[in-house]
Amino acid sequence: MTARIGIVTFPGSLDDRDAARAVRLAGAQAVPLWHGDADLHRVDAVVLPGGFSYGDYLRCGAIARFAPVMERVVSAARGGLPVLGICNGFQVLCESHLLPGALIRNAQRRFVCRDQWLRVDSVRTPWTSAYGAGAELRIPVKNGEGGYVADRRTLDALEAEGRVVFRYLRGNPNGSARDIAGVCNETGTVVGLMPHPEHAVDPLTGPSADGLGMFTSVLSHLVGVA
Amino acid sequence: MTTGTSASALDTVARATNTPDEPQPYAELGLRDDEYDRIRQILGRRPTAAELTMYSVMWSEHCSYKSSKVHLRQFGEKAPASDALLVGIGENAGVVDIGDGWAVTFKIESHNHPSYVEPYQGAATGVGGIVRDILAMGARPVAVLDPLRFGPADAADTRRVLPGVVAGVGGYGNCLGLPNVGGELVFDPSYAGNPLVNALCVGVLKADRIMLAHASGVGNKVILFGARTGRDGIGGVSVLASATFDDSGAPAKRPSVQVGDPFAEKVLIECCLELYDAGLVVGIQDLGGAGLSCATSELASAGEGGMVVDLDRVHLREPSMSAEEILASESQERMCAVVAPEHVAAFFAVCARWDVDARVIGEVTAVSPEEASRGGRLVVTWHGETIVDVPPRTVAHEGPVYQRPFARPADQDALVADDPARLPRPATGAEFRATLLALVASPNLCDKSWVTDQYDRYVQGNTALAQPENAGVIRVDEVSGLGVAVACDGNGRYCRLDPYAGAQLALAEAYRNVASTGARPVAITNCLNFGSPEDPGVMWQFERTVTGLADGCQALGTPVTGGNVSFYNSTGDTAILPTPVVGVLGVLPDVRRRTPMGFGGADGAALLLLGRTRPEFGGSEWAWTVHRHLGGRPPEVDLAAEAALAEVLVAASATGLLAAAHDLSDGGLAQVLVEACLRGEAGARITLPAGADPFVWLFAESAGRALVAVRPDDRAAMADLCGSHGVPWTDLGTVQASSTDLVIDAVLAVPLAELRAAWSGTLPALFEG
Amino acid sequence: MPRVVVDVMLKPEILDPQGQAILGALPRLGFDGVRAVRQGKRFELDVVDEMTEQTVRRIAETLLANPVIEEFTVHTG
Amino acid sequence: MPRVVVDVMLKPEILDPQGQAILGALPRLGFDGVRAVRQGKRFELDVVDEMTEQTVRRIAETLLANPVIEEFTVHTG
Ligand SMILES: Nc1ncnc2c1ncn2[C@@H]1O[C@H](COP(=O)(O)OP(=O)(O)O)[C@@H](O)[C@H]1O
Ligand SMILES: [Mg+2]
Repeated sequence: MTARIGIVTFPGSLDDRDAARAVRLAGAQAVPLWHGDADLHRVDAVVLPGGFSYGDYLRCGAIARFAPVMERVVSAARGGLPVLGICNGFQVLCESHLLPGALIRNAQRRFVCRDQWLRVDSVRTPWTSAYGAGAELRIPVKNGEGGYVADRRTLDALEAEGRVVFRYLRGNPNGSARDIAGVCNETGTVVGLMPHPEHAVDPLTGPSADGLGMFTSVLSHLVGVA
Repeated sequence: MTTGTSASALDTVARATNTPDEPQPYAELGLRDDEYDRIRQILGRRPTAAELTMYSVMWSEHCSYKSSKVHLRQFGEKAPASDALLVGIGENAGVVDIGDGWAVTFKIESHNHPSYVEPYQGAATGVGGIVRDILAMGARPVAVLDPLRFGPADAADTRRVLPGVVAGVGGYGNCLGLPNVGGELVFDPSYAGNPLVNALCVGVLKADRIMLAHASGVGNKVILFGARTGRDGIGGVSVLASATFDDSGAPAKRPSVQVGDPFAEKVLIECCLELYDAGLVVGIQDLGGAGLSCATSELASAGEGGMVVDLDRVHLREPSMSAEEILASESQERMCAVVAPEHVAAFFAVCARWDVDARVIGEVTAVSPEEASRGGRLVVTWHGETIVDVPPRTVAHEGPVYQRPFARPADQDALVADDPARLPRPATGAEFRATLLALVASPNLCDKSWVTDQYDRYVQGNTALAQPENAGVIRVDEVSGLGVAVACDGNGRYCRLDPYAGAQLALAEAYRNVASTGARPVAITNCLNFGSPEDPGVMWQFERTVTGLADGCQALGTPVTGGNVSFYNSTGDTAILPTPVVGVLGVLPDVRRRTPMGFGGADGAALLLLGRTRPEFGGSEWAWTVHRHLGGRPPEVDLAAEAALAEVLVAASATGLLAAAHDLSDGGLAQVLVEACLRGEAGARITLPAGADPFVWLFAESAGRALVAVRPDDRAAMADLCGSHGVPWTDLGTVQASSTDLVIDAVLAVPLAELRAAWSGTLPALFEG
Repeated sequence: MPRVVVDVMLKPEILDPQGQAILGALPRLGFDGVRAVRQGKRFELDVVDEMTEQTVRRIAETLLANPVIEEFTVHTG
Repeated sequence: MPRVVVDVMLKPEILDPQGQAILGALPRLGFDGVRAVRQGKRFELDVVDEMTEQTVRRIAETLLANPVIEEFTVHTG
């Protein structure tokens, strides 16, 4: 069986084709999902890609959250469907309350695009199982509103429960609380991160191939559960 | 008219015929007496207010090229024969065949004045505009570059303008999903009141699916789609409208600043590409300067010649707009398509899927042979009355043409005579060290990542090289690896000293940048930024520049595919430095073979300097940074040597001889060594040839040179290759990846950390906070 | 048609980089005497007569503000 | 310490993509009855007692608003 991984395109999604390429490189089938679809087309996992859905004019991800396809994604995610939100996708997941916290304007108030070092702090999610604990990755980050915030209780709980999945290393690009680059839900199946693993799948077009592991992780998870 | 008062009755064609002597504010609209007389002659009557609007905006310098046309002809006349050119000058952008059924289109444009008034929106809409040009050719936009020029880096106004411009370029391009892969950042006092914001866009399409701006096929529908039309950028035309609004006492607000909506443009791109794929479009034109006046007159005159347009069908943002305002509006994110009637429903369905507003506003009509000979027939109606009835060709293509007087500026001889040879030079090791650190930290040579880190260079997943590399390299075909390289360059100081040579140096530098990646340069675009064409000295600079560029392109075999002219750039009464910016496109059969600029992966490699070094300092970065001096002659141009160097770089890349390559330009060899060491963090040890003058070798800006790193085993083959192309080369030393210093024997040694601190500290210190 | 205004501000405990930047820039421009700045959003809605304040509040809390980081007030313009 | 509020809105004739995006989303969320939306900025300034309204206006026009495309109002919070 080839795993079917759905990639949602919202109006203004930009990295949907890159995410599909990453999924294919990992050996899975990329299934395009349209924001207006009220159907997930039997996919085994979903990627919410980067971009500027609806221009991100109000708040990043605020309008995309209400797309018809998101209703399905939210209920399937609550039922255990693995979901990965990258950048704008992470923002959509926070706005949808599938993940705690929010992403605000970068501390330096500028968009930042750079090759960023990350540490994998949790390998217990379906999206990170292929990495060694504490693995260091070099992956592009590119965002204007990537500062992760949550109240102290939430942050403490995330740390205590091992739900900080990625942390920025050697410099925090956007002022995120506690250098948090990515988090997951209680069960670990829903992961959101600001950096872009889909842009680090081939050293020809990215700083490394370190991002591919997220897509191979979910593939082996799906094969494992099938 | 919205006032409804009898005093401002609709100025129909019938009314214009009956009131031949009614005074018209043509001068306020920028038309000269003789131009107005010509319009009357063309029409055989006075123009209506709406017609006057169309002629005045289309006959403006910006749209008609009236001062530049006589010179720009050289680009066509001297164009080298090229099988690769599928579409040349005259369309929205040129199209180049890159093989395997793929084609690439690219063009550069300026948005200088709007960016001074409103830096963020001016720059943003500049990007938006050039992207629509590329989209109109049928291509998917795949990359942007942004050559930028500002006043002194430490000037207060630069602190206002630069961050806004950069945020605007990034804000729009990032939201569109276009990787920014290169550009320029130059500071000079002449740009203080007049920054240059140029933007270049590259698009990719299948060679057999080029779209053109023509309204063919009688009965076909004219569809305006995208954003609604508002009172954006209608500047001068407000005199017309205010004359009518005055009666009712309702002053209309007329912003000349346009606000961009990149999200609207992003969906417009996807919508257009889907329309092209489905074969639903006969002809298409973007709306930019002069809005609907431009789109309708150009579409009509390039097609059947006939068109009727009903302005009441235009979807307005502000219902109270007058017909003249609608015709002149420069609202962004709009396109105009010609569609066969049987495809209109499908066209609307695609637009609906992308939530793009679309309206049929007119139809292609037949013209009689007699009408055709007069330039076709474009009829525009408003509230059921005919307000425009003109031959569209006379609007779009038969504007005035000036032979502006030109003369070598009076100060030119003195400037050239003021040779930098008289300037004091570094002599001791300590002085060399200080000079090197001062240069790498100077605003023109320092690290640009404070700017370029605000641009997404990864989106679309096809970026094989991006800034700070020699050129941007974009993969076109994922299977074969076929791709293109693009670089843009200009040097206003060289052009000030000798505009003919300066233009060729700009061309040569971009050409060399492209070749350094391993790509074969095939075609160019250009943006000519100059002062006032009414100044004979500026016109002389312009004429010399165009001639130099046309001759240079002929010599290098790279045709000009299109470009843009921006006049009236000055700070107070002083014109900017004459600034042609040249964009060169090259083809790389397999982007996996691209040559990087950094020494990072080149441990132990031998360093060879290709080309000839001469004591050339006129217009150099050293003379400017250290002595605030501009004078003498720019570096000598030898295009045959440039071509030979490029041959070597391309051949060496194709055969895998090069571990790294970096072309020399501003700042000379010293700068290139610093950049290549810091890129990837590797030291190097350099030994200059015996008897060499270290100052000349390190800081001269002789053209036609590149530094290459070759693995020891490949050194002999590289030397042979150079020999067979007649390219002189010099052994300079080796890359030492584990070393943390740049050492130039008997001259200086500087730790990389110190170089990096100097090089990368400048822009943050100036613009942070 | 009635106009209602929804003001949305970051919660006091959330860092406001834009407000901080303005606060930092003021003395450089010669303006002293400002002790704190916060930047938020203002939405002006033209609504039909029948619209209740309760509906406006629902619009604000579902769309205009993110309750995790922001708080809002509704008033008539 | 007194609080002053500066509201900054795009001039009415300037395109407001943000307001348009919200207006487009509302019906999809089941909210009818909103006819127009404009999005602007709200600045809350804590100032010293001596600060005059005139100074606040100068701050607004130099830093908080871009007079080319925006207009502002000053009031006490
Ligand atoms: N405004 C800009 N936008 C994007 N890239 C830029 C910009 N300014 C400079 N760069 C990039 O920085 C690098 C160094 O610039 P420059 O020294 O002008 O290069 P070169 O001398 O090789 O033409 C190049 O890769 C160039 O494309
Ligand atoms: Mg350059």
